[in-house]
Amino acid sequence: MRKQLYNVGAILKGLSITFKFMFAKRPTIEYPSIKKQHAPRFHGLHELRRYADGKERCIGCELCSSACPANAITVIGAENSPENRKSPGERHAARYEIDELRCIFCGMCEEACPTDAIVLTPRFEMSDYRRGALIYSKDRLLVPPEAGVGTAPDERPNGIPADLGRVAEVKSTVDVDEGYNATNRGQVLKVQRKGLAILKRDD
Amino acid sequence: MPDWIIILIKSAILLLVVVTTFAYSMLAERKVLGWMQLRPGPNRVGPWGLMQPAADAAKLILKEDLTPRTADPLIYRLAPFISLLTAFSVYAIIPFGASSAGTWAIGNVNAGILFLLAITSIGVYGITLGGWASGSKYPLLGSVRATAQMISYELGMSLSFIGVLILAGTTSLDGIVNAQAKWWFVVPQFIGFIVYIITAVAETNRVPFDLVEAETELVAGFHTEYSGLRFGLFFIAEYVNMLTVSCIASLLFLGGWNAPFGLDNLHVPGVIWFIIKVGFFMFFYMWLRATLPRFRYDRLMAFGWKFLLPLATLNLVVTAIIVAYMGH
Amino acid sequence: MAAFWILGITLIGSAIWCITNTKPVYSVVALLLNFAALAAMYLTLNAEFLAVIQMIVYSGAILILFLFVIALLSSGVTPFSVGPNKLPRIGIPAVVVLLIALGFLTYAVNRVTANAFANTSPTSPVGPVGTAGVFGSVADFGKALFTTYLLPFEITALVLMVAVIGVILLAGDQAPYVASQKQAEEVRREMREAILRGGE
Amino acid sequence: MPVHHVMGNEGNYPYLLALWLLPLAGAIVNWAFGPQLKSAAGALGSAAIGVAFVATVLMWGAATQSVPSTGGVNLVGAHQTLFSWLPGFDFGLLMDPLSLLWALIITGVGFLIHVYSIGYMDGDNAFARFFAYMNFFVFAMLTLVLSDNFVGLLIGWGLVGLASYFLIGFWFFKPSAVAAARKAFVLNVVGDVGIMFAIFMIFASVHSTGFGDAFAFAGSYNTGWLFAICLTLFIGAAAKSAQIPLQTWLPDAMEGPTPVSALIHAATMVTAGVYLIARCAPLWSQNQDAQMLVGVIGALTALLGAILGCAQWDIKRILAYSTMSQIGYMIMGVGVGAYEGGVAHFFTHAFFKAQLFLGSGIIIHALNNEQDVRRMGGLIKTMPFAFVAMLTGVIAISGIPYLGSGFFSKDLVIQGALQHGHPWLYAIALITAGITAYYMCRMLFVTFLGQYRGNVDPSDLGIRHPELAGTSAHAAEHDEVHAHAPAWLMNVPVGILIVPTVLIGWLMFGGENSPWAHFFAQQFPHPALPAAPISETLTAVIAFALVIVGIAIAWARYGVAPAQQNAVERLRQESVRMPAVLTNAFYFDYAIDWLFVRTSQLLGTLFGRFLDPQVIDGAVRETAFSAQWLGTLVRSFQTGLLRTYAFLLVIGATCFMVYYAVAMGAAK
Amino acid sequence: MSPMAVPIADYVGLSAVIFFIGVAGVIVRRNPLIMLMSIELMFNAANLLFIAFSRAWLHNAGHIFAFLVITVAAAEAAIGLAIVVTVFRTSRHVDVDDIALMKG
Repeated sequence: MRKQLYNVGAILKGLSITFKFMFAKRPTIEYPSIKKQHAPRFHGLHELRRYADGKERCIGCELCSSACPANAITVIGAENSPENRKSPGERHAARYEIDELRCIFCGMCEEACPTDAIVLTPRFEMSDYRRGALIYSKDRLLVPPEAGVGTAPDERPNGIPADLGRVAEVKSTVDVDEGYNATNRGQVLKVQRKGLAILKRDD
Repeated sequence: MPDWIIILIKSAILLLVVVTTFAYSMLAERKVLGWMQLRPGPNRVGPWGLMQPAADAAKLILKEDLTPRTADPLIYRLAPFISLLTAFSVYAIIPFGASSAGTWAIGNVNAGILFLLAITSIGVYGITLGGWASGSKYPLLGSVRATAQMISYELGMSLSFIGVLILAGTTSLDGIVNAQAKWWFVVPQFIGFIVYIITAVAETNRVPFDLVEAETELVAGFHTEYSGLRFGLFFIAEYVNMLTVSCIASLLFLGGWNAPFGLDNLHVPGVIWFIIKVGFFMFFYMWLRATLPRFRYDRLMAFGWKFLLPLATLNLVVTAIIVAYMGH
Repeated sequence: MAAFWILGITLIGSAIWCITNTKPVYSVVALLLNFAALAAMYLTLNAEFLAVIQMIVYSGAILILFLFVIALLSSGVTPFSVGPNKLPRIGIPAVVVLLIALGFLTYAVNRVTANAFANTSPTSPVGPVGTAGVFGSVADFGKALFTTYLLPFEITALVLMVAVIGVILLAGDQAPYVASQKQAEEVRREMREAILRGGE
Repeated sequence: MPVHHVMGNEGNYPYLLALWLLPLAGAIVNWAFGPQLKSAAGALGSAAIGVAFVATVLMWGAATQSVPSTGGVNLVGAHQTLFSWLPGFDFGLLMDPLSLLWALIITGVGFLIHVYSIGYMDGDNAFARFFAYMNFFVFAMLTLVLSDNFVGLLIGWGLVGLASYFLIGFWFFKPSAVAAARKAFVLNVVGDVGIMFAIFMIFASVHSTGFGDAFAFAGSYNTGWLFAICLTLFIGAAAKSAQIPLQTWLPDAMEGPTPVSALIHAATMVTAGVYLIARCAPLWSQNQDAQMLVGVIGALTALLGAILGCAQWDIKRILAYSTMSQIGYMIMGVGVGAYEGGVAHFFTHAFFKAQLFLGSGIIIHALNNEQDVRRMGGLIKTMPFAFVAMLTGVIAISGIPYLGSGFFSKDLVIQGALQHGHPWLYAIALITAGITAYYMCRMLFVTFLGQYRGNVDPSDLGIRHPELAGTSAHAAEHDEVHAHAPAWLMNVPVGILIVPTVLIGWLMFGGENSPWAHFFAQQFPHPALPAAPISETLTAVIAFALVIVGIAIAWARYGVAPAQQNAVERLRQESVRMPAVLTNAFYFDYAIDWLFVRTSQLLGTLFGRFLDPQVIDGAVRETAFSAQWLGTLVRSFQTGLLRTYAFLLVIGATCFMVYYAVAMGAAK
Repeated sequence: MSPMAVPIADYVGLSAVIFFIGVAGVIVRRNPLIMLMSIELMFNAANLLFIAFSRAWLHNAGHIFAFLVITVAAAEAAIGLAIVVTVFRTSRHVDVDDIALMKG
């Protein structure tokens, strides 16, 4: 008898817990439209930066490639010609490809780069329907000229790239500025992720 | 207009109302479950997800309707309709409110509550036949479980009704509601109410008594093999049954369309009170589903036969004795 | 009138379907239809309580038990019947005999109806006092059942109880308690001695 | 339908329902939750009875009310209709002075005995079960006395038999207890059957089982029919109240725990027969023959019990025979028509016999279940309280004038016998009074005077079955350490009982003008009687003289100093030389054995050895051979196929149908 | 109460037809479950008569007895099915032609 009553009590307790939860604050982030804010040094998709004058930082030294534990980076360097200087130095990267399926996002390339050309951004939305689309080549890694020069991780305000859309305020330690809504840069990336650029390259 | 046209119109309206209610109660369930699990629930289709039911319906209708090779074709196709038919036909006698012109019901049957029992006792055929006709083992197990469970719990349910019948002195549903003008029967029949709530959950195969469609053990129980619209019919039947037992609970124990706590002078239409009460029970079902784990099968049967049935019988005997000595 | 014929044809049709099906489950469905039609016919005969009871008890309990047993036993795997039919040619003679019986019965009934049931339309219903005009209702039925027909009712209750015990014995766990023979013998002997000593 | 006669004023009496159902509730709770309740079971069981007693007292006013009814007859007491089962059987509760008296004893004395049992049964491993049975008994007994109809009475009658069976066989590991329980049950059922036949006959006459209907019809029965009713009723009464020749179960029933003996086999259940006859006084008053029969049997039982009491050594058996004898008095009283006397004797007897039993229980408990008085002696020094208790009881039962309650009631019975014109019964009753005094004092002296003989070898005392004396299985089990409950739990009820034992008889003092007579003024018929040839005072003097003689003989044999000197040798001599006719209780067991059991067996043997194999079987065998032949023929039809049988059945039915259709056609 | 629209003889005829269909089922079929169902058919035919006559004479005795018949039918079905289950347990199939222990 006592046991039965105990059971009733247990059921009532369970009901009260679920009822309380109904009015509790929900931690859900409505992801596609609102994204979670990451740590400033979050290791996401790579990007190749430029100098302020628009030149590429990468000099095609292949240090990143040799530092990569997953052998995900392929760099083929080429000489700069005076009429077409891609980078300030003698050489530039003719091809620069990262296989994001192999990449383990360890940041060794970032460490190894002598010119701070390759950095890991907090972007993480890389899913695609084809394996090939996940081999990012230079045209997708390099910051487009109209989008600025790219930001070094240490200078990145709150570690939020400008193209992530609305950000959920989930970490009270970090203040989020307004103005980080979708920008031109985000739009560009969106278009590229649809594979248009890749198709162009395959042609 | 001849009577039968009026009845036809009434039925059509009612059908529309019930189906809409089904659709939105399904949405509400997903919402409530979400909230209780700290999720927002469906909110993508339309504002606050209000178009979700339409989307679901479209999906179910457009889905391919499969019939397994081992299935018994006739009964396999018949079963969902039996479920649906019995689920809907109960609404013929449920009164939703009353005005000076009479009660709001399609038909006012004198033996209303018995009619109801009769219809619900047929409802199990849909599940049993569907499970049997699927021609595979999980549905069969599910349907055998359904049969045993529903026969067992129907006894407790009927007995919990009888306490109310003794107090009301009538078997017509509006008579019962009118008898509760002063005291809702949940007060004198509290044990009956508890028994009814438990058996009603079991009769509708809802958590924690959803052994019939236990995902973890029986894949999906009796409707494992069903897909598309036929699955949808079972689904509708389940929710409509839920709605039915909620209506009955409101009518029998919570005073139907009577205003609570002497709030008569608010002049709120009775049907509003009724909807609030039914809504409360629907919410209670969802609440239970969010809270309780499933019963073990032998515990389920032991609980039904060794606890609920004696309890309901005791309640009945005590009620009868008290009524016999105190008068109505 | 129309209802009688529609229901009557349904009744006969479903009954024939019930006994001719090879699949027992189809028979159950046919019988379900039969019971439903019968319940409807009870309604036309002002026996609403019986109609409801017919549905609850017959369809809701008895027939579902058949279905349960079919699902339990065959489940589509084991055949109900193995071996040859030992009476393969009984069908036609049985139907012939039954038709003869039916013919004579109809004849007899028609002869009797002519005089015995000629004027059977009493003007007042036989109901308990104070509930006039409620023939066939729950109140009428209940009063009669618990007053005039109390004894048959109680005997039926006894029959049901016996059936319950019988079913448990037949289909239930079969491990009756057997006390130790030796111990029983010992106690019996001691009691016999105690009786002989007269308790002194 | 005849007019429905009711006794008592109809109404709702919550106390009446409460006092009836409380013991049942106690029994159910004790039975269902015994293991959980542990030692609280005793308190709970006692409380249920205690509250029922309070309810009984609260019913006093309603039970004694008297309202003139339309028929010119006063309606006495309270009546509550419970339900109607079948036509002619309406169940209800009736509480008039007679029921009230019994209910007071059942709940009042019952309560004291329950309290006493808490102490007595302490440490028993079926403590809660005991109280469940006791409460159940009280409920059954209340059903018996509160029922307003014969069927309810019979239900109660059967249930008290069942409760008695449970309680006698309470220590079911003792084969003797089980045998005694069985014997009691079987003999009681004989009585039940008697009452059942009486109910059939009453129902056949009045088409009702209600007391009111049956008694209102009392003057209209056929004389022979009425005698048969009274006779069958008396069979029931005799079985329950241990009257000749159905008395043999009562001494054996002492196998049960002592509180059981006190409550069931002394104070209440065995007096059910007295209740029955008193209740049916309207029937008996109409039939002289029945009165004579009952009176004679009562007197004979009184005498027989008293004589057998002189020959017993087991303290509880002595009390059992004295119970038998005293109930004989009561039965004689109500039989001859002195209802108030018989009932009065029930009333006083309930107190003093409970007193005696409980007193003996204290001794038995203290001596570790020793019941043989030969192994007692000298207990006055060690147990003075028990002595006082037993002494007051003995004084009461012996009928010492004005000192104990028994004197008044016994006097009423004896004088009643004479008044109603039965001088022989009067004489037997007087002699019995003397013998009673003798054997009660004998028990008292042997138990309490002289030296303690518990350490003497059983054979030196002439105990024939030493293994049966004081060494029951129960005793053996609790031989070593027996944690005794506080003595006051047993002493207080006994102490309380001393008061009514000594004083309650004064109620009857004053003859026709006593409160007692007034209490029953409405209940019993008071026919005008001729003055008795011997006055009441003279009867008292004669009785007292006989009592003094009895006590003197007892004193001379067991009390005086020389007797105490060589008590062991004297007791041995007496035990060994006891006439066989007495040790075997007048061979009643053997007589029943010979008359019924053996004859049945003999008849069975006759049938079995001769009639059956030779005559019947001979005929059957020949039939069988022909049947076998026929069977071989018919067997060929038995295919074992169910459907064939069904088909044959249908063909048969069709033939009938054809026949009737054709016959009907022809009749047209 | 209005008199019956359908003459009582029609009910008798209908009841007889259903009854004989039930009888035929018992005789012809050898599946015990269907035999039991046929017995239910016969019970129902009897019930129909009870109720038709009850209505014709406006006396509720027919109702009572139909009710009792239903109750007894429930007991009968339970026992019958228990026997079927027991037979199935021992022989793994149920065929009335094999249950012929009473064969002469």
